[in-house]
Amino acid sequence: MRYIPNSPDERSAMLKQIGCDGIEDLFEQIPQELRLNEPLGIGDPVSEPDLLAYFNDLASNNASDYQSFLGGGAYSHFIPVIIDPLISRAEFFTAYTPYQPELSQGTLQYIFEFQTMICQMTGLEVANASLYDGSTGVAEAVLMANRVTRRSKFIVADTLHPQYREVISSYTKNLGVTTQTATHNESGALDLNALQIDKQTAAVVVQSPNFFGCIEALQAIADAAHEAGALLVVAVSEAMSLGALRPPGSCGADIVVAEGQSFGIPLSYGGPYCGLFATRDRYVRQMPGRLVGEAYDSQGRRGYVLTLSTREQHIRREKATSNICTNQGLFALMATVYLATMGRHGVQEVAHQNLQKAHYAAAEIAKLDGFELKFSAPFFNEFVLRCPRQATEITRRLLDSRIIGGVALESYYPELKDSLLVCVTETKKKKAIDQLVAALGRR
Amino acid sequence: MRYIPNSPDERSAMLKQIGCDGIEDLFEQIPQELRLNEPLGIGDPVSEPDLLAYFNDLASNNASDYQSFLGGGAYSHFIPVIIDPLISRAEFFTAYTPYQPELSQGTLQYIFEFQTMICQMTGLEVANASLYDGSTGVAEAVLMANRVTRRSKFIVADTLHPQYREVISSYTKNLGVTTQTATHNESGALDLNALQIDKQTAAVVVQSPNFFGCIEALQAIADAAHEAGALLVVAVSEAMSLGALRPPGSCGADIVVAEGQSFGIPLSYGGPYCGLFATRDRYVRQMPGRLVGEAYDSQGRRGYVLTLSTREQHIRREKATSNICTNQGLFALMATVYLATMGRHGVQEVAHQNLQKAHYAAAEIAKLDGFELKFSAPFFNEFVLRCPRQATEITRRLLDSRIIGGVALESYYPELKDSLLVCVTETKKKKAIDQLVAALGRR
Amino acid sequence: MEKSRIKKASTHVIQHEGLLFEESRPGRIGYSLPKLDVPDVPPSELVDARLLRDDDLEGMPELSEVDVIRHFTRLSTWNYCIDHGLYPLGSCTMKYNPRINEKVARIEGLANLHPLTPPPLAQGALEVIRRLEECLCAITGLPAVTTQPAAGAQGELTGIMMVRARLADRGNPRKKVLIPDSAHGTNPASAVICGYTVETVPSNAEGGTDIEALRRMMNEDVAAFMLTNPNTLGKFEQNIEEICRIVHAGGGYVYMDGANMNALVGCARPASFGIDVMHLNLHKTFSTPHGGGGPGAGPVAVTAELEPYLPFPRVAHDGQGLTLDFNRPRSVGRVRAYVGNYGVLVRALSYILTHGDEGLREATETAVLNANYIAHNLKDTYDIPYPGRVMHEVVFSDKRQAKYGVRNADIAKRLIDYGFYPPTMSFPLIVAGALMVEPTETESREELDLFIDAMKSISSEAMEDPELLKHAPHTTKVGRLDEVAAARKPVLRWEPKDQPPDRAEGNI
Amino acid sequence: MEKSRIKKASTHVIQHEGLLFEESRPGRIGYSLPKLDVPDVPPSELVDARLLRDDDLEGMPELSEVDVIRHFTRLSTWNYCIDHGLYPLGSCTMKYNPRINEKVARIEGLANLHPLTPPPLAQGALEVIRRLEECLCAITGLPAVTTQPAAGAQGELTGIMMVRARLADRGNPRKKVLIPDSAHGTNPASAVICGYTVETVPSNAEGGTDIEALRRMMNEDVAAFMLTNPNTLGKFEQNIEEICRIVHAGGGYVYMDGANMNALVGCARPASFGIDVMHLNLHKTFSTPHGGGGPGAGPVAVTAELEPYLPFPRVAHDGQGLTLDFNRPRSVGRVRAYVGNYGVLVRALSYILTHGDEGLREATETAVLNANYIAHNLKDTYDIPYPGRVMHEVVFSDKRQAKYGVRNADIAKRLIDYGFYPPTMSFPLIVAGALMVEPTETESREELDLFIDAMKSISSEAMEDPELLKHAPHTTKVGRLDEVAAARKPVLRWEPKDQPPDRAEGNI
Ligand SMILES: Cc1ncc(COP(=O)(O)O)c(C=O)c1O
Ligand SMILES: Cc1ncc(COP(=O)(O)O)c(C=O)c1O
Repeated sequence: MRYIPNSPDERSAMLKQIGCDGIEDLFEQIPQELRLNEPLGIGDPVSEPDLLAYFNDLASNNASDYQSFLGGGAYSHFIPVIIDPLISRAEFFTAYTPYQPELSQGTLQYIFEFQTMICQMTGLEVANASLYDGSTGVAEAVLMANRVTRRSKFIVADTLHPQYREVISSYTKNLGVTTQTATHNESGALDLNALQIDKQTAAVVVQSPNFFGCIEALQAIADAAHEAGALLVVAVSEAMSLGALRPPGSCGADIVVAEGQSFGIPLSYGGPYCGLFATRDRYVRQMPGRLVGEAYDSQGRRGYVLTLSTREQHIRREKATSNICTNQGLFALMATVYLATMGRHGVQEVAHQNLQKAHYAAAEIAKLDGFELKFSAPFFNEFVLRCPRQATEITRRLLDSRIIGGVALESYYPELKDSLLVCVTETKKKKAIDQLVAALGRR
Repeated sequence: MRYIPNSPDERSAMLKQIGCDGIEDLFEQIPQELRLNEPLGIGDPVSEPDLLAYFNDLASNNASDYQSFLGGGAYSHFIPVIIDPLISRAEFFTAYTPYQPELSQGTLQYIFEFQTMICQMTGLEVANASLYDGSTGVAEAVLMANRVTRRSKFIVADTLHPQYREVISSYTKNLGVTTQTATHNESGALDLNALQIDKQTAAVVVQSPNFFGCIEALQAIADAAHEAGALLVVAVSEAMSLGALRPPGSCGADIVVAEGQSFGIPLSYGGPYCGLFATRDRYVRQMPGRLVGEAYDSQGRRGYVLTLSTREQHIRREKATSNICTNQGLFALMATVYLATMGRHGVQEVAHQNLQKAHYAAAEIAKLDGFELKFSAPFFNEFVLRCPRQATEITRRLLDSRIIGGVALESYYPELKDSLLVCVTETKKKKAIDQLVAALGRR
Repeated sequence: MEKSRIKKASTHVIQHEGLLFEESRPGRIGYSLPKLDVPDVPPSELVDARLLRDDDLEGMPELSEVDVIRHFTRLSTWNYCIDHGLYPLGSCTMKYNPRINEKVARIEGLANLHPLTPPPLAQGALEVIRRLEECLCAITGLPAVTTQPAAGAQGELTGIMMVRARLADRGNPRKKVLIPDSAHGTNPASAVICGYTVETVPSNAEGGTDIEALRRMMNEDVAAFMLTNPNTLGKFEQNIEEICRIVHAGGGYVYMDGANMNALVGCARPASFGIDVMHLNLHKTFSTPHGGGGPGAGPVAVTAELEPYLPFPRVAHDGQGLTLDFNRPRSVGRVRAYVGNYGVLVRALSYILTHGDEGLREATETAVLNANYIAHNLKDTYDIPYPGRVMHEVVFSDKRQAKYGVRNADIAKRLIDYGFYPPTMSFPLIVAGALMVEPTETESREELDLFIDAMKSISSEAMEDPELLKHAPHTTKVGRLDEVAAARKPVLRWEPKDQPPDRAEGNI
Repeated sequence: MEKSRIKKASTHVIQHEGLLFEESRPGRIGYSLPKLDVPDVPPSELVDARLLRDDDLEGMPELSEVDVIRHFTRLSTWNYCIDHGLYPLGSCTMKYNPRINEKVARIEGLANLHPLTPPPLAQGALEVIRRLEECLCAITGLPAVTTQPAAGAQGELTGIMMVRARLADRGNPRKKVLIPDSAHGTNPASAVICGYTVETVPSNAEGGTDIEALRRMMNEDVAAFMLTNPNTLGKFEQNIEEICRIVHAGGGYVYMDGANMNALVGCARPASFGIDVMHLNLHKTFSTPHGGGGPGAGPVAVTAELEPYLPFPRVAHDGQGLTLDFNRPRSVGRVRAYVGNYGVLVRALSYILTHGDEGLREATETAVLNANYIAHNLKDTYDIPYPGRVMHEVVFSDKRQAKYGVRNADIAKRLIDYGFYPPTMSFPLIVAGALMVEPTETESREELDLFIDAMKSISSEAMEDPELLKHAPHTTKVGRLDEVAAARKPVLRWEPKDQPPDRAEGNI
């Protein structure tokens, strides 16, 4: 086994030195009858060339050469080439959580930078070092709002990503927390009028742009929530929208959770991604996840350390603000490098291109007979089409043109059989959009 | 331009600081009429995503999914995955020639290790830090033998790689050096009897395994050369053979030049590769190329430095042993990592697999009607087939089975119209070999 | 500072680098995008201007590509990592991260697949999961596995959720989860999210579970016992079968924290112990890179009884091929969007297939040997509160050195000067001044010997010159940082110096 | 050692590592191969045993994959590199190596193509070369380019070969090549291989060619004048047109060493100067990584007159597509197997297309600005023997510091403590105590300011504490190494300690 340095002879010598006759001696700690005396049944070791061939083979069984208009919580964006070589520095990817600051300043500094940029992007005051992803981040936000307000009723928009809602439900169902669903109106946005916030309400949880791509009027929702002493939790599943839209933190959101995948992270069939989590300073001690802070040594040299760990499970155990330990460190680095590379202007330009391309596509498709935009609320890079036929049939037929047309909403919203969620990012050339339009136009 | 840190404003400020009104001021050094006042005509900058698409497109215009039995000086071998991440450490690939040893110990130490392993593999006493490739290495060996012996007649085997012979001819044609061609006998090896070494002969230059894949009887050739006071220069275009065959240095070779491509270097349409060059200690001061040696600091700490540079052009100018300056540093690192990873046992096992697979293929093909081995001399992983038809026709028809059958020898040896040079390395599964046999068998 | 004893390390010049925001200069550009090829409409014509961002992202960095490359390269040089040497963090299983796994995870067709791709177009991805589940079943001996949880802690949560759902189906979800005092902090934290209160089971003199205490504490309020095996002292739970019997007899379930599976893979199958549910940390046992904090993956394996409760969707076969099955009426639901940390799963599968049966066993055996080698060679120098053979790790205490005023943290910091990353110190809580050392199988004898030598040398220094240790490390870019001050007045983000502090400090 | 003045660097702990051979242990395995799947015949049945290796490769390293990873990772941490900071080596054009170029060069279909692939199956590869040739023609203004030469020096050789072949065709190859005293050592070394003797043309007071001397020396024995422009002092050759006239009038050819093209690309085309042949260093001007010594590529551009002499094969169109043309009767032949350092060509093309017309010009302008910025800010501190504006680089001398016994090498070594790689010192030979500084366009103003600051500070130190400089560097893993001793008794390879020295030292 080429990953085991010591040769069999060296191992024998070591065994001898510690007074063992053979390796079995050491395993006598395990009661005889519990020991495994046969091969696992996984098979023989696979050599490096054969393993590469095996995975290349698997990869060729996945879609390729399709133009994809899938969004719905995971987005195809250009990834600057420099990200991969930088995160592939062994010093980053083979390091542990930065418990010993003197040997981890590289990691600690980038987390501090990450925290800062997440504050800047979300318009909030403090951000943590990452959670698993957007879906679990929202669940954590609910738990946090519960701690902050000591209230246990939550109002959750039906336009929050359906999978996020499922995760909230798993996380909260054993905690005496109740959730009410807030519906959307005809425009595709939250129906403010139907919102029933009361003094028991811990928080209103919305997504913007929501699962239909519609941008919510966050300030109005925030005002309504705050009036009742509730918090506003805003989820952002398309973080790229933060480059164009007024940040939730500036619209009154108290907690912003975002899926950071859009910031330079490959789609990778759903993960690893990166949960972004930000809130107001005054709630920091109720926040889940690691935090890095500035510190100084006795010579006055600046450095960074993990701080406020009394919130965390390794200190507070069952009283911790969350059970999270391992987070998405390396993917927070990806996002950090992405934001640093795109920078102030690049982030805005990408967002702008998304806005333009999605609107171009929407306008062109809306010209087709039988197709129209389902909702009237403003959108960023995703929109729902009302189709002349069942959306699943539309997408099936688009496959023949090697186009994955989007997410048919029926599986999440059974009433929306004719609705197709289409996402157009900066990666789609005009030509590809025009091909989609043409393919939709063919009967 | 994202590679230029200073923004236009910063550049203006700098210009001002140094007393310039504009950048034109600095270019007044160039006479007005020599300045270019129009765009180069290459076109607009290409963005990163478009550039990737452009090159992916080009790549798709190259052969892929062919089973290739091409050899002839460049060989397909398994490349351990760890090589690329290691040579991609910025500290290696973005460093310069290690002129300042205090900041270059990483580079210097691996070159020292490289030199050592090239000695071990070739059976010689001293090796340099690399030359461009095998072909130029042989030309340098001829020039060196000329300096060492002060003789100027060279006997060059007709089975030395034809392209290497062309390079020797370009390098020597203006230096009063004459070359005689030594022919091969029916077995495919050098015809010892026809060899006319005399007191004017500087060196005999042979390749082993030679261009036909045949292993030469080096010791006998060395004896003949040495008897006349001439040197033996041995070229090895398939360095992997050194893992199985008696090293030329142990067979009397005075200079061994090898193409190091087989040691972990991608085929890359012919380069960059890595010229290996080794000789005996007594000739070291006539050797071309950089050398690294051990050195100590005032505290007795061991380090490495570039040494014996008085041989080189930056010190000796026209009296230098070669004009080489930039060499193949990073590719010497690839070879070093390759040899370290494969190690003592792996190198032998790869070589063994080459030997076995090539002989299996040769035996199977020889069973086919109309095909036979052209030569009887022992071979390593390449052999010449005599075909029932013109070899170029054979290879053309093999393409239909998505097989590149080998090198038709006619273009190099017009008399060998029916001869096909077939190479079988460890990368060819039995199945691929059997497919080749089957395809050859189909009429 | 005496350096002559230090054999493995010295110092070298290193670059400084400020924060991204300090390095930023107006007008610098590091990105490259194709030009917009559709009509460029003023955004306010597309979206109500009040919904648009108007801060021009002030404060975000402006850097060239070169600036970015240098920034992160320089930062990286301040880190220690597994590729530099032994990383003996106990319970963390810091082993070599094979490069083939990284290569495989980056294969275009695997890395760029959208999670909502229709299953017929994602057969390769689904096969990765299916095959990995199959391997993890073989390793644990349990019949079903979910790969959805994103890390060990989420695996715990998922597992306890399943226990609760099962108990609820049986009529009563119960109230409590029992956890040993030696457990990792995630265990109690996870149990609480499932609505349980936690009770702590004491350890016995050998470091194992105090069986009598367990027997006393086990009753019909207890949903589960969460047990780490081998435990965080590196000890195999001798009474594991008995423990399972006690818990099962009381109608509860046994959850095994599999963080320490590097001691068992191929040598023992947890299913045979009688446990009901467990998680695996792919980022520990199966070598996926820890990445300075994550990502991980925490697949959960269960008995047939608990199988119906696994999170949805499950990878399944329909007639045509692999598909995602959402029709799981008794499922605890979803714990994470999509199918989990897929890229981590790919790497783990690559690790497992590379090893095969014999390699997995060999790795385990060697990990156990290496831990015992360290224990044996340091037992005369450092106190081992629970002596005897260990499995994959050994826990020392600073008892002998404390006499000279030297604590575990001082020993740890001094190890840095010797060229090593320090051991785990934050737990197990039952050992005062703990130094928890897990070498893993991917360390060579020389590296272990250098560590042993360094630890011995530091022990001598503790007697001869304790001050040297108390101010260690002496060779790093920054020395010991004042963590107390940092927590008292936390600075958690950069802000422009000239910007008035607009946040009331009292709030923090 | 006073450190307070050092703003850019400090020290940090670093790992030691022995030679591969010292780290090797019998029986370790780092490789992985599929099992042999054809019959395994004893080698001696296939090949005469006397031709087979019988030393079992004793002495070659035996290491695990982990050992190899750690070995080279540790070694790497002892290097400075462009990603760490300014690498001001004059004449070397150490600029940022873009990562996109590395990615592109590794695209499967480009990286794994066999050089003897039939042209119809290598259209992409041939197009890379065709397009690059086209770009280099646009940049030089010359009508034809070969990409075969493997580096600058081989480009020189190829160019002079062509001059010789042309002269021979005209009836007389001639005897001499004229080269300025400021030239790089490869120029004379290359001329000699083409069978010429070299004569040195002196420089004038401004650092340019002494035109009168050239006029005197030019005669019918002179085949070529090899000129670097801008020259190695960073000065544009003001009289370049006159020079070309003189040489052409004498029946010779002008070879331009294009190593310094970073001063001209997009701003001036050498063809317009009147030159006949030149090389480009793709690993300088076009940013392909220098790789610790190489590889490079040294394409040669020529006038129409010299075009027929270019090495074969040439990329050409036949009816179908691109092909390789070997039918070049007047060609100088082949200077390297196959088509040259193709992987370097791919990277250079990627660089050129990324920049486009405007980017190439911007790069040149900025490179020239940066050099002048350094010159301007240090001219009061360091002697500039040839003062005034410069192009891409500036050459200082140690004249002022030498008064205190401090030489250029001492200044250079002290720069290391300040976090910089030292400038070029080995040439130009016409400047005693030279410090040749080329910043390139990829340096930021702050990095330049730090360099300027360090140089000034070192100059102060030279006066206050010359000994500090003479023993610099003080912050590196090893200090100044005794190069004289190393050359006197060279140790050029590792040998097992116990092996008797079997090589007579006198031989070396
Ligand atoms: C014993 C033990 N259990 C659980 C965990 C939590 O696992 P994770 O960090 O993957 O969430 C850890 C991690 O350090 C651990 O050591
Ligand atoms: C002015 C000059 N000419 C020629 C060369 C030789 O180029 P190469 O090293 O690519 O052979 C160099 C390289 O340093 C140089 O600086």
